[in-house]
Amino acid sequence: MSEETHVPVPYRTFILIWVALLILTGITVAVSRVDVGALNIWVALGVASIKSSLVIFFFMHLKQESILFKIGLLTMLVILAIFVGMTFLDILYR
Amino acid sequence: MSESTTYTGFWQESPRPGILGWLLSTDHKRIGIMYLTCIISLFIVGAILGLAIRLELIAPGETIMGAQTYNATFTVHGIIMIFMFLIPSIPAAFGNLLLPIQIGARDVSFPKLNLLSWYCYIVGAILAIIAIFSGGGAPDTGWTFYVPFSTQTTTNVNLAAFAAFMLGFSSILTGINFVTTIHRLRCEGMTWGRLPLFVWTLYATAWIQVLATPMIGITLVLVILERVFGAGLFDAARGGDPILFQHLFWIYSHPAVYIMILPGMGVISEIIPTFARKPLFGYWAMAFSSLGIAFAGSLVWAHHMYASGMSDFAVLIFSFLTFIVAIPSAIKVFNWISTLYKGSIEMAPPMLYALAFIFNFAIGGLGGLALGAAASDIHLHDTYFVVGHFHYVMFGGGGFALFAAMHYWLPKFTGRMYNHKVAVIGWALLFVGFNVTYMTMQAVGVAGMPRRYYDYLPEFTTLNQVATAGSWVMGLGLLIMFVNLWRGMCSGRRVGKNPWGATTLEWEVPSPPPLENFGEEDPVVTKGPYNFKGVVADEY
Amino acid sequence: MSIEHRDDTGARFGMWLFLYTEVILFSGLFILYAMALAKYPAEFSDASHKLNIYFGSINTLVLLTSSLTIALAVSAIQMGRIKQTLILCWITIALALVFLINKYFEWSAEISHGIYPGSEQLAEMGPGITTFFNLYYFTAGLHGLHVFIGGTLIGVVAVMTAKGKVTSDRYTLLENSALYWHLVDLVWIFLFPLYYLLYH
Amino acid sequence: MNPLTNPTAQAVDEVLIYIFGFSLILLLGITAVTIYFVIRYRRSKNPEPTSDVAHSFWLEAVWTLLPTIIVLTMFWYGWVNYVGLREVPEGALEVKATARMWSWQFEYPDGRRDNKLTVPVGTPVKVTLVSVDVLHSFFAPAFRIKRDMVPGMETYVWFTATEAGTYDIFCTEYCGLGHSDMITTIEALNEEEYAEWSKPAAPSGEPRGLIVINEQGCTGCHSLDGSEGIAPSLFQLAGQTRRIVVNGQTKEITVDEDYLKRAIRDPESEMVEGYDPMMPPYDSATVSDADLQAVIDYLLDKETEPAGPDAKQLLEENGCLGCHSNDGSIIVGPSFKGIGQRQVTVERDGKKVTLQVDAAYLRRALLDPNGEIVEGFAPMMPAADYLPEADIDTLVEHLLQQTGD
Repeated sequence: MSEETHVPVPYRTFILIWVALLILTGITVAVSRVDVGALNIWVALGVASIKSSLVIFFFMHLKQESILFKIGLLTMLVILAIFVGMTFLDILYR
Repeated sequence: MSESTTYTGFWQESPRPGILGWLLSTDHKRIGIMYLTCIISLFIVGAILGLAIRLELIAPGETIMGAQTYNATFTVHGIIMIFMFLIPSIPAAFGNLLLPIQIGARDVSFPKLNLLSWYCYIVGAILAIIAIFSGGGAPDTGWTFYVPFSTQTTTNVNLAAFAAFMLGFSSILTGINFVTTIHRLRCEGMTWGRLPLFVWTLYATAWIQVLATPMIGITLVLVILERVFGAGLFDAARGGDPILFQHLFWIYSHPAVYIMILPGMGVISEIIPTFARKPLFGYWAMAFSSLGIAFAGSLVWAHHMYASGMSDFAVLIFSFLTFIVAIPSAIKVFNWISTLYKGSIEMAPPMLYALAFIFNFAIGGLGGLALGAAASDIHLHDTYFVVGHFHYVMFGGGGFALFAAMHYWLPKFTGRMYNHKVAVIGWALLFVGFNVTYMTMQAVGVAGMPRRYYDYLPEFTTLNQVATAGSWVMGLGLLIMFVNLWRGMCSGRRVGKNPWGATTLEWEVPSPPPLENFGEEDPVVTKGPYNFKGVVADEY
Repeated sequence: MSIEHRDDTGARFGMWLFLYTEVILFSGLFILYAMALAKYPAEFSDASHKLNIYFGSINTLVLLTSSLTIALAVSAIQMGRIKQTLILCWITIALALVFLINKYFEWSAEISHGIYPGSEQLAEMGPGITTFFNLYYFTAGLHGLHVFIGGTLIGVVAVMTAKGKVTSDRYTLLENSALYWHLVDLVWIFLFPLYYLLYH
Repeated sequence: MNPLTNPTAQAVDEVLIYIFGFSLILLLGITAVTIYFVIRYRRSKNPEPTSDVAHSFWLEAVWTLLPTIIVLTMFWYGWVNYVGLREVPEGALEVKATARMWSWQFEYPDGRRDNKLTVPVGTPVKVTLVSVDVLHSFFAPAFRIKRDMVPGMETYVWFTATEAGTYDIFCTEYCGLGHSDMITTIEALNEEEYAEWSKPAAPSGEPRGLIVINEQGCTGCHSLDGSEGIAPSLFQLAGQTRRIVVNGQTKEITVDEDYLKRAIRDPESEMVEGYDPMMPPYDSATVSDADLQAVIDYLLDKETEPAGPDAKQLLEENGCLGCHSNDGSIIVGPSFKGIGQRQVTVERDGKKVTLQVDAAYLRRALLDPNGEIVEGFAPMMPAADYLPEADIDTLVEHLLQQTGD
C-alpha cells in the first residue's frame, strides 16, 4: 500500500492554466458566432473537452496521480461513450 | 474448541454495548449482519406477496384480490425483490461480511461511509413501505416505472421512486467502498492472482454499481419531476420520447441483473472447490469472465426493447451483443463442472445449493438465448416466459447463491452448525418446487399468456394451477430452510475455525471472527486461494 | 484497540469514484439533450437564442475563477500557508454565491417571461423549444444544487482548517472538496456551450 | 402450441425450435456430466482428489469458441427471420388499430370501425398501431407477432391468416387496471364470409349530397365541422339565422331550402356579412337539379343523412364497456345501469358536490371526465373529445334513458 504524496503545484502553473481556460472560453463564444453548420456543435464539444482536460489534469492533479486513477477515468469515459453512442443507434435509425 | 464455549467474537466485542453498538457500529461484520437481517426480512415479505400473486392466478377471474390490488402486489413484490433484496443481497450482506477478511484487511476503506450506506438502505426501505400505505395507494406501475403510465397513475409513485433512488444511493456507496478497499487494502502477498474469486466478482459488481446506478437515479428523478412539474421530457405530445425512458431505465437495469448474479457466481466459485477439494478450474478465465460480463453487460440493455418501437438497426446490434455476453457465462458453467472432475466431492448442503444454482442458471441462461434472438423474442417478450426466465436467473441463480452462501458461511459467523439432514430436506423441496413453478411459467408463456395479467383466458388454467401448486412446495422448502438456519444459529453445535476444510483467509480466523479480524498481526499470504494441500477440516 | 488507519490515496480514489457517479448522473440529462438535439436542431438553436448569453458567460468566468482559487487553496495548504488557504476558500465560496445570485436573476427573468417547465406559454412554443427549456431547467437546476453542496462543503472544510483540523500534512478533506468543486466546474464547461451558445 | 401454417408463426417457430433444441441438448449434457462426476468422484469413493489440473488452454479455447459459433448462428437465424416479420408483403390490406385504456378499435379503409379485427383468409394484413394514452402492445400469439403501441408514434405488425377462425389479441404492455381485460380477437373469414361481412358498409357509404360536395370541392372553402374558414361553415345549417347583404342592405334571414338554392346558383346576389364575394355560381350544367337537391337535403340534415352509429355500438366500439358495466356491477367506473336518474356526489376542484345526472353533466363527464370525479372512483377515464358532436349527443341521450331496473 504505497502512499503517494504530492509535491505542491506552484501558483504560477495554476494561473497559467486559468488564463488558458479563459482564452478557450473566448474561442468557444467566438466560434459560436460563425456559422459552420453541424460542425458548430462538434467544435464546441471539442473545445469543452480540451478545457475539461486542463481542469482534470492540472486543477484536479490527475497528472500526479498513479496509473490507477487514469485507468479509472478512462473506464468511466468509455462506458459513458457507450451509453450515449448506443442510444443513438435507436434514435438515428428509427 | 472446548475452551472457547463462551467465545462470541465480534458479536460481543464492541466499543458500545447493546443496540447502539450495532446501529452505530462501523465494523464491516456487524454492518453485514444488519444487512443480512433486513434483506432476509424483506425477502420473506416479498415471498409472501409472490405466493399471493400465485394464489390469485389459481383460477381465471378474481379469486383472492381485485385487479388494482393485484397490480399493486406485483409492483411491490418486484420493487422489494429487486431493489431491496437481490441488489444488496450478496454484495452488501456477504460482501461486507467477507470482503475485508478474504483480502486480509481489518475493515473496508471507508467504514463510516459503509454505515451511511446501510442507513440509506434502511431509509429507502422505510420510504418504500410508507409509499405502500400512504398517498394515492400502493404504486401500480410495475417495478419498471414505464412512462407514460407512471406519470399518469394517481398512486404513490413519487415516494416509491424516491425510495428506489435512496436504495440506489446506498448501492453506489457500497460500490465505491468495495472498489477502493480491493485496490488499497489487500494484505501483504495478496496479489491480484491470489484473490479469491468471490472478491473478483465483488470487484466487477462494484464497478457496475458505481458506473450504472446513477443512471436509474436521474431517470427516477425525472419521472418525479414529470409528475410534479408536468415537464413532458418523456411525453410525446410535448416533444418528449417515451422510448427514451426505456433506454435510460435499462441502461441501469440491465447491468443491475449482473449486480444480482455476479456475486452469486463468486459464491459458487468458492463453494465448488471446497467441496471438491480441488483448485477452481481456469482461475484466470473465471476472473476475467467476471470483468467481461460486467463490461459486456453494459452493452446490451436494449434487448429488453425489441418490440418497443425501437429502430430495427438497434435490434440488430443489440441482439448481436447479447449473444456475445452469453459466452463468458457459458465459460463459467463449464469451468465449474470441470472443477468436479477427479475431485473428492462431498454433498454437503452448501454444495447442493451450488449445484442447484448451476442447473437453474443454465436453464435461465439458455432461455435467455431464445429471448436474445430477435425473431423468437417477438413472440416471447412480455409473456410469462420472461417471468419464468428471469426468476430462473434471479431466484434460481441469485437467490440460490444467497442460500448457498448462508449455508456455507453462517457457521463461520455464528460459530454454530445447523442440522444437515433438515437442510437437505429443505433444499430438495425448494429445488423441486422452484422448478415446477417456473418451468410451468415458461411453458404458459410460450403458449402465449401475457405477463402482469390478473385474469386470464380459460385455456391457461391447468398450467397456472401447476405453477401455483409448485409455489406452495417452494414456500414450504423456504420455511424449513429458514427455521433450520435460525435454530442452527441459536443452538446448533459449535464449530471450529474451518468446518469445511476450505482455504481462503476467513477460515484461518476463529469462528465467529473477532473485531478487526486478525488480532495483533496482519496476515501474510504466500499461496493461491485454492491450495488444499494440508488443509484439514475441523470436526463438528 | 481501534487502529488509526490512514490512506489518503485511497480517500482520493474513493472521491474520484464518487465523481464518476456524478458524471453518469448528469449524463442521463445529456443523453436526453443529445437525442432531442438530433430531433429538433432548428428549434434548439432558436431556443438557445432566448437564453441570456451574458449571464452564461459571466457565470462561466465566475466558475473558472473559483476553480482556480480552490486549486490554489490546495497548493497553499500543502505549503502550510494556512492563512492563504482560508482566504482562497472564502473567495471560492463568495464566487459560488455570485454564481447562485446570478442564476437567481437569470431564472427570475425567464420565469417572468412565462418560460418554466409546465408553463402554458412554453407549451405554445412547440415541442422542440419546450424540450430545450425543460432540459435546461433540470440540468442547470441539478448543477445549481451541486454548486450549493460544493460551496457548503468548502465552507465546512474552511472552518475545520481554521480550527486546525485540516493541516499541511492532513489535507485530504480539502483536497476532496476541491475535487468536488472542480466537477461542478467541469459540468458547467459542457453545459455552457450546449445551452447558451447553440447556433446553426 | 399447435403447428401453425401462417408465415409469421412459421418464421418465429423455426428460430424457437432451433434455439430450444440446442438449449435442451446443452442442458441435458451439462446435467448428465455433473451427475456423473458427483457420483463417480464422491468422497466416500474418492477420499482425495486424483488430479490437480487447474487449467487447460486447449480445453478452455474449445469451450469458448464452440459456444461462440453456436450462439452466432442463433443470432443470425433470429435476425433474418425478424426481418421477415418487419417486411410487409405487397398488396397487404391496411387496418388501423387504436389502443386506449382499455379497449381496441380497428378502423378499416372504408372508414368503418369495430372492436374486432376482421380479416380475409389468405391476404396479408398490415395493422398500423397507435395509442392515445399510455403504452400498449399488440400481441397475437397465433401469429407470433407483437409490437408496442407508443403514444405519438406509429408502429405496425403484419400477418396472414391461412386458416379461418378466431384468434386472440392481447395487450402485453402493462397499462393499468384493465390490462388483463384488454383482449379482443382476430376474426379470419374465408372468401365468401368476408365478402358478406364487408358488404353492408360499401354501398351505404356516403350520402349523395356529401359526394357532390366533395366532388365540387366545396370543402376547399367551406368546412363541414363548424370551423371557420375563408367562407361560412356548412355545419348544422338548418334553422340558423344569417346576416346577409342584398344590394347593399343588411338583413337577417333563416337558412332554408330556397336560400341555399339561391346561394349556390347565384351566390353573389346575397352575400353573408363579413365575407368577400368570391364564390363562383354553380349552374345546372355543373350541378344538376337532382344533385342540388341532394346537397341541400344533406346540408339541411334531411333523411339522406346516414343513421349515425347507435349508442350501444358507440359504447362498445370506444371501449366504454371495458370499465362501465350495463348490469349494475362495478368494473372500474360507475355502472351505466340507472345512470339517467341517479344522484351522484362528485369532487370538483377539491370540493364535494352532489348533483342530479342530467344532459349537461353527462356531456362534461364525456368531454372532461377528470374535471368531476365521482366519489370513490379514480380519475383515469380518457376524454371522449375525439368523437364527433353527433356521437356525443347520441351517447348523452342514450345514457339519460338508462333508468335502471
